[in-house]
Amino acid sequence: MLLIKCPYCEEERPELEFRNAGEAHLVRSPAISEQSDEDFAAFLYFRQNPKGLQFERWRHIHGCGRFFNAVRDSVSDKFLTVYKAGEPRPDVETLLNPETVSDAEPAKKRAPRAKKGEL
Amino acid sequence: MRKYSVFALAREALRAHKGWEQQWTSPEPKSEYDVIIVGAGGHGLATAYYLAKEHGITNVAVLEKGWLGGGNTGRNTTIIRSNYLYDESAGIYEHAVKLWEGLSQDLNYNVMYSARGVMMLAHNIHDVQVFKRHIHANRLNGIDNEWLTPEQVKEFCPPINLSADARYPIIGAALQRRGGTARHDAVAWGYARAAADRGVHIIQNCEVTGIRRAANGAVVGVDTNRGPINAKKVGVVAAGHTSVIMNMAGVRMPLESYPLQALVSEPVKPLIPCVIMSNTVHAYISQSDKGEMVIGAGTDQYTSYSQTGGLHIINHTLDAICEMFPVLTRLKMLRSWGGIVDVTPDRSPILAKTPVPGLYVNCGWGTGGFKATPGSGNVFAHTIARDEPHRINAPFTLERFTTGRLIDEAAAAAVAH
Amino acid sequence: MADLAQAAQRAHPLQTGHAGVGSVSVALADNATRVSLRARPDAVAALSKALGLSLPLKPKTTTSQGNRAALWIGPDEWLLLDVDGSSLVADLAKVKVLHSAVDVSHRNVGIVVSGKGADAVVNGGCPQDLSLGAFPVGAASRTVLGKIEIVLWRTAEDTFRVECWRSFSGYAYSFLQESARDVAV
Amino acid sequence: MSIQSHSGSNRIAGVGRLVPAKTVRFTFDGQSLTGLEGDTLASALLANGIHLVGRSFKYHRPRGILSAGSEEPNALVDVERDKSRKQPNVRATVQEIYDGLQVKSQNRWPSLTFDIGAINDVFSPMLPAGFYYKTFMWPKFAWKTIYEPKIRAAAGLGVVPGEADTDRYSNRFAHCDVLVVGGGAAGLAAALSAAQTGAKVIICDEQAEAGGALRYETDVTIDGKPGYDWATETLASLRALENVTVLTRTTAFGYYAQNFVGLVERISDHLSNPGSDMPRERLWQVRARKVILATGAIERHMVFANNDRPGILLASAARAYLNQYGVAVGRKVGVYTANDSAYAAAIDLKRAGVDVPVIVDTRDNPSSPVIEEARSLGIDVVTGHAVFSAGGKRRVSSISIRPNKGGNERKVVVDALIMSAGWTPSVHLFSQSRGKVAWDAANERFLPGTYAQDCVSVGACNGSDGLQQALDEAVAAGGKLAGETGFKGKTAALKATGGTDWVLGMIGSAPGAGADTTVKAFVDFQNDVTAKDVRLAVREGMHSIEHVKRFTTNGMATDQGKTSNLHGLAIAAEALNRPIPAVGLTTFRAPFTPVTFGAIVNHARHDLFDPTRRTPMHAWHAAQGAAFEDVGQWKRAWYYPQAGEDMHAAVNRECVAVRNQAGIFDASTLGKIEVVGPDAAKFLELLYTNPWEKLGVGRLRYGIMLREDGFIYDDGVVGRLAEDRFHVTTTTGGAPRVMNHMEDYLQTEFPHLNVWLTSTTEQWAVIAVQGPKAREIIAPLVEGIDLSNEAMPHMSVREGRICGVPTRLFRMSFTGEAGYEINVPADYGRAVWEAVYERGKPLGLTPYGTEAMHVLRAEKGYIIVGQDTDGTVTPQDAGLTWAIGKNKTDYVGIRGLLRRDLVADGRKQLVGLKTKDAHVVLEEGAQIVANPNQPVPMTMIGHVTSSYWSQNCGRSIAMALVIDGTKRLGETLYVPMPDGVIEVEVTGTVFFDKKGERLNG
Repeated sequence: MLLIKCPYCEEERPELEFRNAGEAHLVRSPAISEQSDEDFAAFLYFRQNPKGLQFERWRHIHGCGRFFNAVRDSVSDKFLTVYKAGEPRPDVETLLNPETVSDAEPAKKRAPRAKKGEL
Repeated sequence: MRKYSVFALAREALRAHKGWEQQWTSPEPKSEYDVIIVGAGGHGLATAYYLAKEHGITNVAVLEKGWLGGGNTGRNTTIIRSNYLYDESAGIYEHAVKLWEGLSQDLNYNVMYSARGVMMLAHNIHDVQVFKRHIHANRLNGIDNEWLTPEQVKEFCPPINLSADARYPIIGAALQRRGGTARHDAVAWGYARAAADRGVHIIQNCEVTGIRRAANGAVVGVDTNRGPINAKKVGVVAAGHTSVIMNMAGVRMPLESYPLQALVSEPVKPLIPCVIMSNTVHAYISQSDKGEMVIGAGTDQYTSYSQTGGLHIINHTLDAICEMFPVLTRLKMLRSWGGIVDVTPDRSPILAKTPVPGLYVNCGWGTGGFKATPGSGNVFAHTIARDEPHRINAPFTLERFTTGRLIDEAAAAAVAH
Repeated sequence: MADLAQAAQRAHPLQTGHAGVGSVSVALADNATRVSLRARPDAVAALSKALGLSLPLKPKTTTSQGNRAALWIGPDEWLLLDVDGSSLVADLAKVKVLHSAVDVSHRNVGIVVSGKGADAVVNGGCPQDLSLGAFPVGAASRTVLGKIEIVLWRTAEDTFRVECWRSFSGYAYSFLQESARDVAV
Repeated sequence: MSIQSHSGSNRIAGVGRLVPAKTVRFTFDGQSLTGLEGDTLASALLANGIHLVGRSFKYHRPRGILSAGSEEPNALVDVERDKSRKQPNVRATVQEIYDGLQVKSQNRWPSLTFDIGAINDVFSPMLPAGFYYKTFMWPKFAWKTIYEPKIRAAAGLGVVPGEADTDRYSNRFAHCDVLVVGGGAAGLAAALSAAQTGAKVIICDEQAEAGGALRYETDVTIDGKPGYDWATETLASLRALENVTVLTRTTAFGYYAQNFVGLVERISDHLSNPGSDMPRERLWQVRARKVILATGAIERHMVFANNDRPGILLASAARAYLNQYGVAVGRKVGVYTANDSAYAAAIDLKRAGVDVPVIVDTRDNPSSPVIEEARSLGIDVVTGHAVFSAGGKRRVSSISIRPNKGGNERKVVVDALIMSAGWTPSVHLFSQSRGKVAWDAANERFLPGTYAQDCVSVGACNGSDGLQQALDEAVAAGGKLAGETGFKGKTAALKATGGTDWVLGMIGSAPGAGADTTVKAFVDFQNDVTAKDVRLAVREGMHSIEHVKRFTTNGMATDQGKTSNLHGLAIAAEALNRPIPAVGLTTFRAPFTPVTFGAIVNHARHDLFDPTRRTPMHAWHAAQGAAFEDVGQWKRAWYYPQAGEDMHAAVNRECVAVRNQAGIFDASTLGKIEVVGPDAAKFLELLYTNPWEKLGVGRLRYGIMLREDGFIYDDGVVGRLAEDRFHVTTTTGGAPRVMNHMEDYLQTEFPHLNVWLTSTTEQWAVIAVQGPKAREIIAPLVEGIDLSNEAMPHMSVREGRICGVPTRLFRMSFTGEAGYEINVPADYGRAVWEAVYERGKPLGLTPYGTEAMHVLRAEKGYIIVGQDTDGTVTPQDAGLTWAIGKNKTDYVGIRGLLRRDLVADGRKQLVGLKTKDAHVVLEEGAQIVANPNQPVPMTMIGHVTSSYWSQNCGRSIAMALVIDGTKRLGETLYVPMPDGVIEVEVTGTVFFDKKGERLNG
């Protein structure tokens, strides 16, 4: 049973209080009905399923009820970070090497990644 | 290949079993093969075997990053059945069962296919509706599956708790008598031995690290930790790791990999004569020939490549087992383990060509791939050899996730109301 | 017409009353007025004023004033509790700022676990750390007990209030009693 | 030597720590025996001179007691308190005796001394590892009918009890700063030092008391006290501390992610009369910030011919039996060793007056003080020699000794042999934590290498062989880890003297059992795996240790290879001529020792297996004799049979009553969600296919909810109570997932909307009153609502009072009749129901259950999501195109519905079916074909989703999903059943009151 930090409750809680909600940062198109079959299928079904850092959604369903995002290593099942729904996707390099990456221009680094569903 | 038989055993007994040959050799990889199969699990080895046996393609390498049969083949609860609802699923699983029935003789390896019957319990009216739908569809497809009354359930499996006071009383069951189990390791070893005998190279401890493609996009080989190996056709049969391998060719898959746990009890004298499954209370159980209760647990809720899962998953599974079989609470869990299962959105497999010429994929078996092993390998070999799917696997495409033509067995079971 | 309309009597889902095992008592709480309150931060002041208590803003905390208590459930969610027949619903009806108040008085059932070892009784099925450091007096949280969801509120060092949905109260009560038998050993 | 016969002839006076006066009576295979309080079953049997305890799995060879702990492979017995509390496969070395304990041996017939199954031993040349893969294939049918049943009957060990278990089990979730696993010297020291800082500590040990090896290492002092006394005192002082939980008889069996460790505590198995509140076992699910593994090491046996004879034991076990229990394992005890630690056992035995004729040491020129001491006691120490074979069958009677390299054989008569091949550090939990072990080539052992979790190993499990080294390491670790959790405090060093270093020895087969031999030298006792089996596996191409393990079953018995794994690996490595790390080590998986299912299940049995949800009116239904059906976790009233009625008759009566007078139905289980906020309508527009913005306050609408893929997910009636407040209903089973689905979209896709969702499923009891007299029945009870058709038409909602309590009154129908659904606060449900029933009874008001509800709605063609739809059905398929808002640009599922296959021809559509013979009722799930005369496999074009006898229609009715169904109206199709083909006509889905006039009645 994992121990998961809820960014809203600001503490670690047992997995039994949570429900996993699949890959994070999938973007539901605002013009979804005009999407091509391929784009829609990519959104609906095709997944990164990485062996390594997994960006995923959780809901603290038996706690505060909030959906949030997490970065977890799918090999060790260790969480690197959690962040609230709607917050930008954290930079992988920073997560993996918190000391070596300088603080320079963090916003610039993160912002463009926030919207896309790509690493 | 020296034939296995009781006479061979007797002969060897006289000379301290010094005369047995290696069941398969461990050759060094050649620089080129006609076909490379990535993954030496049951499905991959069966594919190689049928490529050699039925299509005359023997210049084949099966590459395995660990030891053959060490993935889900060696980690599953070995349930075999074919009583699936849709024609597409029934077609492939029944193809497999027909092969199971003669597999020991075909491979000259006792895979211990034990048609002891698979009984799926109905606990509410919704279950009854769903099972009857299966039974009728199976009957018209020529597949055995019959309805049992609670009394017949008890007769078929005496230790089961038939009490009306049970939280979810058993109100009937669907029984496929030809369903059962087989010895998982023997399936991998039997296919490996028979394939190797026909010239197939099984190369263990050989991890694929890249898929090599020509300028026109077509596959030309793979990179491995033991160097590049050329082949114009590559079949990926990597179960939980399919996404990882396919990603090397730039193909994203409709797959997620989850940890699936299973466990066995200490061995006890025969008690449970068949395979019992219950979707409503979420458990399945059979007793191995060795006497261990073989129990399948659920998947964890998150994707993972860890081959480990949480204790709470085991808790829930054993809750259900002890509810069905209250006499089992004093048994002990002897071993538990995890596998990585690759799950598609419709819980049906993908056995198909891919957008990359020369690259074929066989994946998405989720929690139930073992039962399909011979059938899957058989039609996948056809697909690779002919560069077109067999009639049986033609519906199991990648494109169905774009068109919406899903083969959704799970959805067909719907949810109770 | 009205003569037929005899006022209907309440029937509690649990008739069990009270049970004690060893040092621990597992008892039904009195009927209560309960409101599920939802609001954004900018509405908290007005709502607090109307309620006569400051809505807690820190996770896992509660505030109370007299019989009235507010349990932080989520960043925009509180469970408000007051005695049966209180003006809780009416008090909120007057508030004009954006919020959602839903009367859930009958949705929940309260069970009080008290006595030495109450924390162990709850830990028989609740996976949270209930040591006083992690879950001090006054702490409250939605969590799980065995196979159901509960709201857990520590009202004293050795007293917990367990709130669960009505149809789960039989399960919760039996579970806590079972667990109390174990703790009594 | 002096003998105390009343607690066993091999009990030595003045030796051990048990109290001679405290005798305990027990039986073994019916024989009445006496032991002492504190005895394990094994020590009590040995005290009585009994070594033969069981039979092996495959060859049914006689087996005795190998060890004094949980690693025991051989001595498995059946313990029975009564019929419902019978326990197979109990390790005699773990079970403590109590007055009245009843023990039976296993896996033998007719008796332990004469076992027919032992014939397998004679045929063993035909039964090498994996023999079953090579035979039993002819004739084909025989596997199932002959071979497999025989094999199954021969396999297995104990027998499952015939009755359900009456014992209780419990659970505790616990948290601590430092969890210490193991209560030996290192574990105690670590716990003590962590506890001294004030950190919250849990320490567990699988034994009844702490001390580990200190229980038998008599030459040790710690802190100036004899080791055992120090351990006992330390344990007592730990127990007294507020911040420490001491758990004895508690095994840490599983190390899961993020320092989550499963422990199982044995509470009553050692008690003669356990109290009724007392659980038999308790599961501890511990989340530890830090874990200290002090799991010790396990002694290995020597692998030589017939090393499995009863009377052959591990040296440390013999020492434990002597020093703890006062039991001599024999009167003439030989010693066979490859390291120093067996000498201590020999010396202790000799000093206790036991004859030790010989110590056989495989080492050529060992030198150590203990060897000198043994010699000085007059023991014949023979070095550079090996025991080539053991004589005797049911008990060892002699050993044959030869020089390692061969040569003259010497036979020594013994009645017991103790042995030590060295010590295997117990890295099981470390490995379970996903740490990577490292090969210590110098000492030929695996040690913790790379850690994956927040834990450390100390003492013997970490390869710290000397006692002082282990204590220093443990004290430091306790202080350091506690410090890392925020508790800084002083920790006191501990000073030790004495003790033997647990180093060196040998792995693999001993001289005389090498590759050129055919002897039965057992590696894995329980599974009867010999050294030659391992070699055979290698010969057959099994070059990975995993293959070897699976092919031979080495290490797969109930002892999980604690004594055998390393030997097996060494033999395989030798056969492969590869270094051990290249052959690999089996990864250890939970559990460390087998764990009772009951403990894992704990409270979740009987009523607590799964919650049973009951409605506020449940007791009323039960009192009326209702039959109930399970719908999810709910119990719903199914039908209300009156005297003499079967289900069919009851349902017919209920259905007719609803259409002719009125019926009352408990609809409380329907999911309810209150949607509140200025954007509530906007939100529903996005979650349902229907339009909502224009729905008037006080009006209802039937809504369809899709998943993003376009398939129907749920349905229900939604009422608008105010501009900014909706009362949404869902299906019974769908309530939780619909709520989650809505929250997901609200929080993550549409967070800009000002709206909140609250589940009110259980706030409201729902009483449906349906039928032509519905209004007449409820009118007198209702206050503040004008019930006239004009004021409150079909599909409207009003708030008011009923029976003096608040109500949300819905005018709606799932029967096709005019009717109401009365929502009242749940606690009032029963009273209001009774009031309505009393009022309506004279007017013919009839309670009806879910079955009649299903029939009535089918008569009207109303679908049930999950029955008439199945997760592959679109609104168009279900004939619900009208429920899709034509002008909407977005809602969940809008894009999914446009996919190629969802708009293609040939989809299955919902239609009605009428059997040609009106009295034939189709079976739900039956398949439909166009041509019944085609051969199998047939082309199926649909299936029956709902089918009933309709008393109101005077015929059977059915609904079905049929390919291109709506184009087939009027066509004849066929339902082939086992006993004949049923002809059906395709119709519309409405069978009763096609114009729908009754709704407004």
